[in-house]
This record gives sequence, structure tokens and C-alpha cells, in this order.
Amino acid sequence: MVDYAWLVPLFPLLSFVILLFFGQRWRSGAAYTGVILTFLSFVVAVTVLIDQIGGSTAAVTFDWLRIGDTVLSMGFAVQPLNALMLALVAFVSFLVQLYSKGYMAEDPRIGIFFAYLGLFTFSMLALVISPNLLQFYIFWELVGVCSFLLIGFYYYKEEAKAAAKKAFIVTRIGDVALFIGMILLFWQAGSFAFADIFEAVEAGNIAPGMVTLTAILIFVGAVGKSGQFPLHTWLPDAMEGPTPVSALIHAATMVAAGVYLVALMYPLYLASSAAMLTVAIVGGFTAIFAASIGLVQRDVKRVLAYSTVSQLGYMMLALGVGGYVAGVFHLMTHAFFKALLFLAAGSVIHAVNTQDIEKMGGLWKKLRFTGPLFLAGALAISGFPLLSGFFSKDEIFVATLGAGRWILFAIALIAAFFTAFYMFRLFFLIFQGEARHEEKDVYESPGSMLVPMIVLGVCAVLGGYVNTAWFGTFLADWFGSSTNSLGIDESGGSPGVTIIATVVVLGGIYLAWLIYGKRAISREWLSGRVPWVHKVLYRKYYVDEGYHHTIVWFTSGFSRFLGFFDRFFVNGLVELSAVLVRAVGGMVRRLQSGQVQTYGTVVLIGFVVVILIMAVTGGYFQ
Amino acid sequence: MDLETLLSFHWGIMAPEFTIFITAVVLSLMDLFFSRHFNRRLFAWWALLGVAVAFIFCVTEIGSPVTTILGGTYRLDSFALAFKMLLLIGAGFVLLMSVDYDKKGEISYRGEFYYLFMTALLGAMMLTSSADMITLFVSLELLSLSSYILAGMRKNDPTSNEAAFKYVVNGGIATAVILFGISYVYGFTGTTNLYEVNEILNAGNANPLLFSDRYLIVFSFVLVFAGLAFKLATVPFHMWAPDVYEGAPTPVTAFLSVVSKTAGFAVLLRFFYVGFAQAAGLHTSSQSGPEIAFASLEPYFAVLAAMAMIIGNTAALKQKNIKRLFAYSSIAQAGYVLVPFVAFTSLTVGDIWFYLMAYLFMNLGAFAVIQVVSEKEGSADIQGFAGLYRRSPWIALAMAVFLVSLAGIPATAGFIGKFNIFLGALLSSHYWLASVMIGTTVISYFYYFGIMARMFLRPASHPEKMAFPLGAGIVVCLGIAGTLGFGIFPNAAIGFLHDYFQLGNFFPE
Amino acid sequence: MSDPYFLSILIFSPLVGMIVLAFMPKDVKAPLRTVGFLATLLPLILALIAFVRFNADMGELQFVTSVPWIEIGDPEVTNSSLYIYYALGVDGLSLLLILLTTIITALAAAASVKIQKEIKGYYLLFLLLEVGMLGVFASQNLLLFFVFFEMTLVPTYFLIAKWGYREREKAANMFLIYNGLGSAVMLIAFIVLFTQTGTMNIEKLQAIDFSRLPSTVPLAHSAFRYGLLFALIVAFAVKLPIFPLHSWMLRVHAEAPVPTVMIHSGILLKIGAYGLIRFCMGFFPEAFADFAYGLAILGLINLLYGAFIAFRQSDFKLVLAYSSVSHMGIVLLGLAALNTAGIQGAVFQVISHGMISAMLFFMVGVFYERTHTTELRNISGLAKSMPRTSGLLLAAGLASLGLPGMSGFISEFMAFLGLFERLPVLAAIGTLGIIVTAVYVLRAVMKITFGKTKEEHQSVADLRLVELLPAAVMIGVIILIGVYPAVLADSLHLAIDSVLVGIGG
Amino acid sequence: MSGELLAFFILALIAIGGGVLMLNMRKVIHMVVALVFTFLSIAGLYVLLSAEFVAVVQVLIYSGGVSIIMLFGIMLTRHNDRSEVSGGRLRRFLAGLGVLVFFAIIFYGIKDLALGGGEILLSGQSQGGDQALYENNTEKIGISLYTNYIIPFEITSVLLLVALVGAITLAKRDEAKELNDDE
Amino acid sequence: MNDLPLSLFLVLALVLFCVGLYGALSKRNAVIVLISIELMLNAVNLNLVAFSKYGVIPSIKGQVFALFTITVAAAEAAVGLAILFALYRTRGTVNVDDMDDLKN
Repeated sequence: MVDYAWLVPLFPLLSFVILLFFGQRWRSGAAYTGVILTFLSFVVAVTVLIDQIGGSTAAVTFDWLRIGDTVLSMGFAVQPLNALMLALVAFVSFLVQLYSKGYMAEDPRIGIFFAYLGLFTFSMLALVISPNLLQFYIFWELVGVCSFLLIGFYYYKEEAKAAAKKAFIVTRIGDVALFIGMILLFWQAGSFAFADIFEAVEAGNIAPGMVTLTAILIFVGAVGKSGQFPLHTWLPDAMEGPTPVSALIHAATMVAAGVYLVALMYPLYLASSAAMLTVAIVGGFTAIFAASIGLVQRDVKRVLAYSTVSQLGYMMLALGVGGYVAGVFHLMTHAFFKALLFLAAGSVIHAVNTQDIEKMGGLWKKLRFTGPLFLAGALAISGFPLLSGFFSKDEIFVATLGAGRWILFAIALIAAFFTAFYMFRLFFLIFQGEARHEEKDVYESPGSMLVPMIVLGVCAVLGGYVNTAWFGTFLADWFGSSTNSLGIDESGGSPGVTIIATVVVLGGIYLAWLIYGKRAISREWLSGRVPWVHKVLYRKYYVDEGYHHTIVWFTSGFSRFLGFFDRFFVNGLVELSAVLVRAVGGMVRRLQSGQVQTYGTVVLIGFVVVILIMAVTGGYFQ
Repeated sequence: MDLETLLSFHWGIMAPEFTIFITAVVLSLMDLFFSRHFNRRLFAWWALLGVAVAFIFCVTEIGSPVTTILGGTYRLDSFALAFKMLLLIGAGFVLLMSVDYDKKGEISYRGEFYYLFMTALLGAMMLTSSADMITLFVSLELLSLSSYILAGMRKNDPTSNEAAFKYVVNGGIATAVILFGISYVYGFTGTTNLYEVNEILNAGNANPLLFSDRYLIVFSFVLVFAGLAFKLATVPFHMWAPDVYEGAPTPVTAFLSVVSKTAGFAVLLRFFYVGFAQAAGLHTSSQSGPEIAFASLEPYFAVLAAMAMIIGNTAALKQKNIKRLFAYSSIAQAGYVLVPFVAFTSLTVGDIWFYLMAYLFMNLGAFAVIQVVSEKEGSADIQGFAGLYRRSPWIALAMAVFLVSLAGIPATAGFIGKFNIFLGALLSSHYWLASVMIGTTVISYFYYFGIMARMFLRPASHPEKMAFPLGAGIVVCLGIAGTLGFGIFPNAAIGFLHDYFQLGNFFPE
Repeated sequence: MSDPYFLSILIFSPLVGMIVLAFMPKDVKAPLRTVGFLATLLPLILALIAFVRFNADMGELQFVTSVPWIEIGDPEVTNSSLYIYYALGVDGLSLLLILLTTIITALAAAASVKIQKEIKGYYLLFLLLEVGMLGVFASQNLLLFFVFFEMTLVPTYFLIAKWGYREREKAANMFLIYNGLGSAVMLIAFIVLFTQTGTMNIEKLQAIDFSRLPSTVPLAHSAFRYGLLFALIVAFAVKLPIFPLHSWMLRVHAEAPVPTVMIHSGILLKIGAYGLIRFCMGFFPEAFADFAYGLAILGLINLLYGAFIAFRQSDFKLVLAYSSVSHMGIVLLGLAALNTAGIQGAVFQVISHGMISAMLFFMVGVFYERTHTTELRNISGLAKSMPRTSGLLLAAGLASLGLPGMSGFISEFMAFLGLFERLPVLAAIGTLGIIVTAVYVLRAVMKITFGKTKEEHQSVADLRLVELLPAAVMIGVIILIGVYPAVLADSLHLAIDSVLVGIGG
Repeated sequence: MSGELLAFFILALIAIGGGVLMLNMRKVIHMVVALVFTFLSIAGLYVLLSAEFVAVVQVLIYSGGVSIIMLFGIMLTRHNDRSEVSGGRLRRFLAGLGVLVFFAIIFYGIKDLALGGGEILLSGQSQGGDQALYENNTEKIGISLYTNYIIPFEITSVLLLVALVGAITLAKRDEAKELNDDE
Repeated sequence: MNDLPLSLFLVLALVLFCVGLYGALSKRNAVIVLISIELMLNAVNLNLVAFSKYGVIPSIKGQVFALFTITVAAAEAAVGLAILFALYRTRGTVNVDDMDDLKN
């Protein structure tokens, strides 16, 4: 079945093409088309996954473009990592599309919406099965565009417009780095194919400095896509898009592509400890940085967005400290619970028509399904014991500690504390207490929205059991079986770490309960004491403002300067020469006075000058 | 020398000149004896007949060997023949134009106009054939005097008179200057025959006496050049041209700018390349002895050519009067033709001939249009061309072709002519001269396209259609045929020249 | 492929339309338009036939014609006579550009339905222009090339000056003077080559190793070759255009009528690139290699300069104009790479930018027709009333900023791929341009399509079918090249190899 | 000092004097009269140069013909002897300067120029030139005119015809025009 | 026959030529301008005749040339004067400075 893996992205592509041409007329048909085709894709993906677990791999390529003697090829490959991703993406995509059928039912542009989703799913799936970096990059960019299109789906909203633009440009900065890294690797390894690159790396054909450079450049690409510091600013803004999009693209799949990329290129990173360290530090820093911002945001989707950034930081951290399986594992579990959280948040928003958590409250009773599902998600992400997040996070802690990165370990712990805190801050503000919203009639979402949430809820709860220290490291074994070269040696669980982490998480939840649930502690306790801390956090450390006053300001000023330069200098030279030519003409005309004797005089002078020069230079007067 | 000797010459080779001469005489007699009511306009066709017959005689002379009469006072060689054919075609065109000129009858002496025109043509033709300075001088004067009178033909029009007067004063001075130079040439060589002059002055002979006087010899030739340059209207001897072109009747302007100029170039070529080029120059080097005079003068000529191109093209930019504009344009064109003169290669004579031919077709075509338009408008203001495309699309199109050709844009004869000139200039490594030429050519786009912009882009001041008279119409059609034909199939002319003419026999043995 | 008349027929096939048009009355607008458009299909069909019949695996010129044209020098005087030949022939590069020309011309003809005045004259000039462009790419003789090159000048001048926007005449004059100067320099260089080698045949000149010429020939000295190459580069730099010779192009783009700009930025600018490859690189491989660094820097300047200025333009047409400057920088960068990838990238960029900018300007025309403005501040939110148009504009914009799956990416990718091998630092700086490009393209495109819809544009009509078809064709070609670049690359590689042989890469 | 030299100096003095006077006279008529002296003295110089026939022609045509028609010209154009306008001084200065420089350059070359006869021979011409011009001067000229220079001679006749016709055409008062208008 | 130095005649001719040239360029009366030109031609004739006797190869050609010149000069004078008359009729002046309708 793995040989048919190319079918997986094909169905969504089909969906995109069909909907592009007919979507506008069909409306509800559009949703069905999208859902069904994605479901087919999911089915194939699952069979591929099963097949692959059975041990079969595939690598098919065909010639795509000839550059002199070099032939660039396209194709697909199936290995454990991408088989897993394939199924995961198809799965989440299917669920989100199902959800969207209900969520977007009222939107007049639903056809376009599903077309975009189809294109995105196609791109993401094709990205996943890419056998070479170039193909990967192509689809990497395409998913970026889909993200851009979907963020700007509500094109008439200025915020959406700005957010879409920002998303595109900021990720493009990362993309360019990836682009450079990719090309550098090509000239080092002579090929874009992953296999060839890794071979070259292992054979030591690439200078260590170059390895580090390319690894870091590629990592910058991942940073852009996965919203890592300092290119994280677009991701929270991206929440201007429809909520299902946030769930699918900006939580579960696309943003995880950065992590996936690093995992994919793992042999490269293993060859450079500097690059590994960079990844770990950026990941760790992002984890706590974003989590701290998430503590104070008021927009439910923004909180979740910062949470995503933070969790992606975790994954990077894991990869950076050698926890390959941990990173990928967390990627998977995160996909489940974050998608769940977003969908649940969407359900809430759908119900109360606001995203401001201060305007919610007391929804537990009214949203009988959404509430518990959200809670499940929150517990999972916080790492509540025995839920999926618990296991994956645990592995990250273990890996960090195993690599001897004490500081990062501490940071990760604090971030975990923050995570638990802000998730439950959300939970309590939304579902507990009195209702602060204006909406009179709050209804639970329709079944098409609830079903995906329930499925995801189940996964969020149980997803962790594919790889646990207690019940078997299935995932790690699977990866280990096929890719020995990664040098995976996961140290199993470490009870001490588990206990510490559990305590921290519970502490976070408890604190949130104290403040927002029980209100034992005043909410202004901290913001009253050190208001600037709150303010700094609320304004996201002024990163956006900082960028605005440096990079944006500089670019704008520079381009204004060049504009003037172009207008007055470059163009001015042209005008000057025209003026010069006309001046000569004017001079001639002035001489042409109409006086015949003037003409004669001019002739005479001209003539005399000629023979005078001749006489003088010719040595006549000797 | 007795009568037999005289009769032994091949007087037949002068048939074209005789034809023109006879036509002039017949026309003058007709003018004298025909009734006053007879339409003198019809003389044009008679004159044209004469020109055609002369042209046929020229054609029959193609391929005949070099023949001289009376010790070189008249010399028929391929060079002369080739230029004569140009002159005849040009004259024919001007005659055709003149049929329709002056509908209002400002020229009361139309009969005189035609036979003076014929004598001018006779002078021009003789110029190309004269290998003797006396013949040369007298022919030149015949051409000039006839031209002076023709320029003043609209005698009730002050501008025409003024033009004629300016022409005569400047021309008179130029004549004196030429003569002054010629007198020294005669003095130093004792002969008036250019081929003998060449023999005596030839630097190879290294005559010590002449060598010591080489400065004076060079100066005397510069004097002659100055006088001839006046005819060609190259800078700085050009200043009369705009005024005269503007004031003279349009066909006369056309004649001056094409026929007279062609004759001027013919005589310049012969005078310099034959008579003078080999004389001792100013500078001497210990190894190779004295350089030839042409080499010493070359840089000066080059500067003059460059100035003609620059001044002609820049001054044309702001002209309001179309004839005046064309005067400056023709100054610049003369500058272009001077380039191969300066950059002497084996291609020079052919290049000049071809360029003058192209110039003939495009410039006379343009003048035919100018004449008709300015007659209709009652003024030669460039504004008269506004909206021509609407009033008379074909004529506007034709004018556009002429202008494009004058600007030297491909698919026209003007381009091929310029191309040949560049080729020659670069072949002889005159890089800066070629650059000036091409740079000023680009400047010329401004005013040529300016006229086109007026014709095609501006609204017409009044919308009535413009009919085109027969004579001018024929000129325009032939002009188009020549401009495009020789632009696309240049070998029709170049190959013809190469196959049937031996331009080499123009040079002394 | 020994069909000697085929190329001539192809080149002059627009004349058929011109003749038909010439005999049609002036005031029947619709038939004139139809004939004008149909006339552009004839060369298109012929070009497609040529493309099909072209043997991509044959490393020599195809459809060759060679007829003596002009005799230089009188055999009696010079003892030898040289001929300049009417020589035509195509290799993969020429063929692709011919195909591009015919496609864009047909599309521009379709876009010309909005022309209202003097339709007959318009189409006549338009078709004449096509003859010139086709000739340029098919010429195998320098003089012939020059003739056709200049032949494009006059129709373009009039197309700009007559059917353009407000300051059309000034723009036309600037066009004329710049291009005139450029072609003047080019002519000098061509003739110098001719005087020193005795041939104007492009293929022969490429085969000559100038450094092996006898040392009495100036061309044998490297300094002279540098000078000549510099002249040629300047000549084509005007056309391309390369900073600082670009100001004319901005005006043309801002003032010319839409179909003309489509042709202009789609094809005419490309003649500059074609010249750089065929002549500069083809004739002076070593000298070109020595110049490569400078060219790369110029390319970099073009790329960034154009991009940065485009970022602040308030007129959409000017954004696109500067964007062209910027994109042509990539062509230069590709060429400066001196390797297959770079050159192939440059060629791809030529073709890709041709399609993309034609499409963008086509969309400009569509918008202008409906809103009567191209000022960015006056338009916004058109996605509401014109969803299809906006979608296509967005697609074209994305293609322009190098989105994978579209042609722009392939060319940028290959150009940088090549450049990174040779000049990694410059290439790295150049990638900055990719970011800035994204910035200005999105800014402009989103300004038009996104945001609140203006009151007066609430109910403007979306694309009509006659507009939709050309746009669809263009985006189709763009995507086709983007998805399956081999469609171009296959016929190109031999042409590029032959250029590279001289460089020794 | 030989007689010839003396004659030369006297004649030269008159010639130059006439020219200079022409430049400096106030009245136009006087200017022309001054020039008549120059023309006459030039005729004298021709005699010194063994060119009797030319001298005669000079007297007839210049002193007789040309000067007279110039006088007529002056009479007929009624010049109100207002002397030079003050403007154009710069131009006159430049003209004078140009003339002076021209004079200086040529003068430097000819100030002691002497061309010995017959030293340079044409390849095909053996005789050393005609030393005795004064013998049968008129006959020689006649022969020359009617043999070698018959063509220019004929052209000159056309030229005179042209001048004649032209002069009449241009100078005539236009009565023909009025007649034409009657038609 | 006792020879006078050639240079005497040449210098004299040069002087006359220069006088004529200056006169043609500076006199206001058109008639005087014309007559100045005649003076220049006369100077040339003097040259020709002098060379005819004292030139490199003395010959009658110079005198013949001078005759032609005289004839031509006379014709030129006549034509010039005729043009001047015509001009005077339309313009009412013979002042050269006033003849500047055609300019620039």
C-alpha cells in the first residue's frame, strides 16, 4: 500500500480543483466534497501507515527538471516519520473539515474556504512525503500561502489583512534562510535528496562549519514556520482567520512542519553540536517566553496561539537535546489536544460570538459537550498525569535532563507550570463563574462540530499511550527499527522527573484555581504590585513594537530614500543631459541672428581658428 | 590644337550636359516666343523630358571607359556618371514638385524659373565631371548664380529676397575664398588640372621646393575646403543655410538641400582625393618621412564633421518653421556625409554615393510633403502638420517613412546609408567620430519624431481633407519606393554600383 | 528541420493581418478588433508548429535561412567582397522567446479590446511590432538583429504616444531616446565586431576565439574586448533595464496603454536579456566571466533597489514597473553565475517574468477600466465586487513573488542555485530581495483586493469572458511552467550548453 | 630701385589706398570711387605682369562696367548716407581680428616666397613653361580659350546668359504681374 | 626682363583680399558689401596673374583663369545688385543690418 502513498495528497488536490471551479455554486456540496475526499485520503493514509508499520518503505522518484548534467527529481518516500505525519495530517484535516461544515455553514464563501482547505491539505501531505529538500521547500511555501489565504479569509477585515500579510512576510524570512540552507546543501552534497544529503554528512564530505551553517539556516526556516522566537509574532496574529483554520494550520499541522523539518534533517543536526544547542536554546526560550505571554492575554485564541508557540518550543527543545522521539511524540499529541482546544474554543466562540475571555464565563452548564472536551484538552496540554501530554512532555524532560541541560530543564519546568496555569485560567474564566457575555441564547454546537471534537478528545486522552515508559515505547521502537542512523537511544522513564513535573503541573492548575476558580487570590495581585510586568507581558514584550521601530522603520526609510534618489538623482541626470543638449541648440540659435555679416564673421573666426591651430601645432612659425 | 583635334574628342560623352543645355535654351526660347497666356507650368514637363533624356544618355554611358576631353577639362568616369545620375534624379524630383508649387502665382517668371533651374543643373553636372579647376570654378559659379536667382524668385516676398541676398553675399565671399585657395594651388603647381596637380604635389616625389612650402599648400587647400564647405553647408560655413532654406521657394530649397549639396560633395571628393590628398602634410617623422596632407587635415575635418552633426541636430530641436528645421537637419546630414570623407577607406566613395542617394529619396520626398502642406496652410510653420494623419493619412504615413529614414531607423535607405558610414568610420578606427554621429543621430530622433507626433497625435486645426497634387504625389511615391526599396534591398543599389561602375577609376593612376 | 522559408513565414506572418486591416474601413470597430486579434493567432500557430517540429536533441540551429543581403565593399577596389546575410535560425532559446512573443502578443491583442480610438492604426502598429520582435529572436545576423530591434522602436513609440495615458508623449520620447542611445551603442559594437572579424553571423562569431586572432586585430587584445563587451552590456542594460538606466522604463510602464505594457515588459525588456546571453556571453565568454562579479553586483542593486522603491510607490503601475527592475536583477544574477543553473534560471526568469508581468498589467487594465484609477489609495476591497479578478490578481502577485508551483519560483530558484555556487555572499544578500519582493507585492495586491470596499466600487462588474480567457491562459502557462519546468528546460539545455562552452563551465 | 619696382610701389600704394579709403569713407559714392582707383591700379599691375589683355579687360569690366552699375545701384537705392550704426562693434572687432590673423598667417608664408620657374616637371611635359607671356599675349589667350578651355568658355557664356536673365527678372519692375491679373 | 619678387604681388593681393573681406563683413551698405566681394575677387586675379608669370611653371593658364574670374565676378555683381534691387523694393532699405527677418 505504501506505493500508493501518492494518492494521499491527490484527493485533497482534487477537492481543491473541483471546488475552485464549482465551489461557489455548490455551497453545502462544497463541504461534502471536501470532507469526503479528505476522508478518502485519510483512509489511504491509514493503510499506508499500517503498511509501513509492517515494515515496507517506498521511495519513488521521477525526473522533473534538468539543469545541465544535474537532474532534479520529484517523487515520494514513505518512512516511519512521515507515515505517521501523513496519517496525522489527514486525520486532523478530515476532522477539521468536518467541523468546518458546521462552523462555516453560514459563510457565503464556504466553497472557497473548502477549496483552500483542500489545497492546504494537499500541500501539507505532499510536504510530508517529499523525498527531497526541494520538493519539501516547494510545499513548505505552498502551505505558507494557504495559511496566508486562510488567515486573510475575512479579507474585508483590516486586522485579517494585516495578519495575513504579516504571516506571509515573517514566515518568508525564515523560508529564505531555509532556501539558502537548501541550496548550500545542494552544492555540498550534489543533490537535494535527503538520503544523499545524509550520506554526504555521514561520510564527512561536508565541512563541519558548513554543516553547522546549513543546519542553523534550515532551523531558521523552521523557526519562521513554527513561530519560534524571534519570528513568532505572526502566529498569534494569525488567529484572525476562521477558528477551524487555527486548529488545523496554526496548531496541529503546518506550524508543526518546522519541528517536522528539524526531525527530518536530524542527521544533519546530529553532526553539529552547535546547531543542536541552538535548536535547544531557541526552543527552550520560546517555550517559556510564549508561555509567559500566554499568562495574561484576554483573547481565547491568542492564549491558545501563544500556547502553541510555547509547545512548539518544547518540541524544538526536545529535538535540540537529542530527544528525537520525544519531539515527534509531542508533536503528535500536541496535534490532538491543540486541535481539540481550538475546536472547542471555536465552539465557544460560535456560541457567544466573542473571543474575549473576560466576556465569557459560566458556560459549563450551557455547553455540555464543549466544556468537558475543553477540560480534557486543557488537562492534556498541561501534562496532567496519564493524559497524552503527560507522557510526551515527560519524555522531553527526561531527554533534556539526559542531555545534561540543567538550565533548559528548569526553564521547561517553569514553562510547564505556566502552561498549566494559563490553560486553567482560560478554563475557569470561560466555563466557571457568572456569565459576562451579552449573548442571550447560547446553544451547543451542531453534531458535525461536536463529533470531530469528541474524536479528538479521545485521542488527546489516549494518544499518549503509543509511547510510554510504562506501557511500552512503541513509537520509539518503530522509529528505531527503520532509522538506525538517527542514533536514537531513548533512556526510558525517570520516576524522579515524572514526579517533579507532575507536581509542577498540579501546582499550576491549583494556582489558577485559586485565582480564577475560587478567587482566593486577587487577580490584581501581581499586576498591582509590579504593573510593568503585567504590561510587558500583555504587550508581548513589545516585540512587535520593537520590530516596527527598527526593521520596519528602517526599511520604510530606506525605500523612501531610494525613491528620492531615483526621482531626483537618477532621473535628474537624464533631465540634465536633455537640458545640456537644448542649451547647445539654444546657443547655436542665438548665434543665428539673421545678420548676414555675423554669419560671415563666424565663418571667418572658425576658419582662422582652424588654420591658426594648424599653423601652431604644425610648426609653421619657425 | 586645330579643329581636327577638337573634333577628334568624344563629344558624345557630354550628351547629358548637352541635353540639359539644349533644354535650357529651348525653354528660354519658348518663354520668349510663346504667348503670355500660355501656361508656363507646362514647362516643367518639357524640362522633365530633358532630364529624362539626359538620364537615358547617362545610362548608355555606363561602362564606358574613362574619357577626358581637352586635357581633362571634362572627364567622364564612373564617379562622375554615378553622381550625375543622382543629380538628374534629384532634379527630376524637384521639377515634379515645382509643377504644383505656387498655386497663387507669386512667381511671375515661371518660364525663367525652369530654364534657370536647368542651367543650375547643368552647372552641377559639369561640376562632377570637371577635372580642371577652371571648369570646376566656372561650373560652380553657374550653379551658384542660378541658385541665387532661384532663391529670390518670389520677388515680391521679402523673405525670398532676403534669402537670396544672404545667399549671394555669403556665396560671393565663399567664391572669393575658393578662388584665393585655387590661385595658390595653381601657383605652386603651374597647372589647373587636378590630376596633374596630384602628380606634382605627390609627397612621394618629395620635391624640396614644394616641401618647404607645404604649409601654404595645405592652407590653400583649407581655403578651398572652406569655400566648398559653404556649398555643403557644414559647420561653421553653414550659417546661411537656415535663412536661405526658409526664405527660398520650397522647390528651390529642395534643390539646394539635395542637388546642390550632392554636386558639392562630388567636387569636394574629386578636389581633395585627387588633387590634394597625397601632398606633403604638416608633420614629418624621421622614419616614414612626411605624412600626407590628408592625414594632417583629417582631425580638423573630423572636428568639423562632428560639429556639423552636433550643431545641426541640436539647433533643429527647437525650430518652429519646418523648412528651417530641415535646413538644420540637412546641415547634420552633411556632417554625416563628411564622416566617410574623413574616414577614408576603399568604401568611402561608394558610401557617400549611397548616402546621398538615400538622402535624395527621403529628403525630396519630405520636401514634397512640406511643400504641399505649407502651401495649403499658407505658412511653413510646423504647426501646419498637426493632425495631418486625419486629413490625409497616406501622406502622413509617407512623411513618417521619410522622417524615419532621415532619422536612420532600419528598413529604410537612410539606415543602410548610415550603416555604411559607420562601417567605414569604424573600419578606419574613427571611434569617437562614429560615436558622435550615432549620438547625434539619437538627438535627431527628438525633432523627427516631434514632427511625427504632430502629424499623428495632435488634433488638426481644421479638419478638411488634403488632396495631393499629381507632381508632388509622384515624388512622394517614388520617394517611398526608393526609401523603402533601398532600405530593404540595399543591394539593388550597392550591387548596381559595384557591378557597373568602377569607382576606382576616379583616382589617379 | 531544413525548411528555409518557415522562419521567414513565421516572422512576417503578421503582415497578413496588416494587409487585411489596411483594406478595411476605419470605423468598423468590432471587425477591426476581431481581425486584429485573429491576425496574432497566425504567428502563434506557426510558432507552436515550430515548437513541435523543433528537435530538442539537435545541438545546432534549425529552420536555417541564409541569403546574401548587403554587399560590403566594391570587389574592384577592395579585391574582396563581403556580404551581410539575411540569416535566420533558431535554437532552443530563440524558439522559446518566439513562442513567448507570439503568446503574449496574442494575449495583448485580446487585451486591446479596450482600445477605443484609431483601432485600425493601433492594430497595424501592433502587428508591425510583432514582426520586429519575432525577427529579433530569429535573426542569426547582427545587422538583421539590429534592423528588427529598431523596427520595434517606432511602433512602440506610437503605441505609447498615441494610446497611452496622460503624459504619454513624454514617456514615448524618453523611451525613444534611451532605446535609441542603447541601440546606437549596440550598433557601434556590432560594426566593430564586423570590421574586425569580417562576419556578422552570430553563430560564426560565437565560434571565433577572439584571443587567437592575429595581434594586429585590436580584438585580439583583451582590453579592447573588455571595451566592446562593456559597450554591448550598456546597450542591453538600457533595454533590460539595469540601474541606473531604468528611468525610461518606469515612465513607459506608467503611461503606456495596457496591451503595450504587456508586450513591453513581457517581451521587449527581454530582448535585453537575450542580448546579454547571446552576444555578451556568447561572443566574449572570458571577458564576460571577468565582468561577472560586477554584473552580479549590478544585479543585486537592481533587485534590491527596485524592490525597495516599489515598496513605497503609490501607483500600482509604478509598483509593477519597479518590480520589473527588481526582477530583471535576478536575470543578471543568474547570468553572473556563469553556470548552467544560473543561466537557465535567467532564461526562465525572462520567460516567467514575461508571462507574469503581462498578466499583472492585464489585470491593471481590467481594474483601470472599471475604477479609472491605478492609485493604490483609491482602490481597496475589490475582492468583494470582483472576486475572480481579485483571485487572479492575487495569483499573479504570488507568482511574481516567487511562489513555488508557479514559474517565478523556478527561475528564482535556479538563478540563486547557480549564484550560490559562484558567489555565495552576494547570493545571500540577494535573497533579501525575495523577502522585500513579498513585502511590496503583498502590500500592493492586498491594498487592492483586501480591506473595505469603497462605496463607488461596490458594484463594479467582475471579469467578462473575453477578459477571463486571456487571464486564464496566462495563469495556466505560469502554473504549467511552475509545475513542469521541463517543458521549457528540455529545449533549452543545448542552447545553454553552447553558451557555456566558451566560458568553460 | 628699378623702374618696375617703382611702378609697382606706386600702383600698390594706390590700390591699397583705394581699399583703405573705401573702408573709411563716409559717403557711399566716395567709397565706390575709391575702389575705382584700386581697380585701375590693379590693371596697371597686370601690365607689369605681362598680361596686357587681362589688364584691358580689367579696365573695361571693373572700372567701366562693375563700378558703374554699382554706382547705379547706389543711386537707385537712395541710401541716406547715415554713417555706421553704433551697434555690432564686437562683431566688427572680431571680423577685424579674424582678418588680421588670417593676414598674418598667410603673410608669414608668402613674405619671401619665390618659385623658380620650371624646376618641377610634369612627367609628360617637357617644356619648362612659357616664359614669354608678353609675346602675342592676346593671341595666346585666344588660342587657349578656344582650345583647351572651350568648355568653360561655353559654360561662361551660359553663365552670362543666366546673369542677364536673372538680373532682368529680379530687377525689373513688375508690370507683367498686373497684366496677369487681368486675365 | 628684370623680375620683381613674386612675394610683392602676393602680399599686395593678400592685403587687398583682406581689405575686401573686412569690408564685406563690416560695411552697412549692401552695395558696398557687394563691391567688397568684387575687391576680393580682384585680389585673387592679381594672384593668378602673378603666378602666371612667376609660378612654378609659368603659363598662360593663369591669365585665362583670371579672365574667367573677371567675367564671373561681373556676372555675380550684376545678379547681386539685381537681388538687392528686389530686396530694396520690398524692404525699402539697403542696410545689411536690417535684413534679419530670417533668423534663429
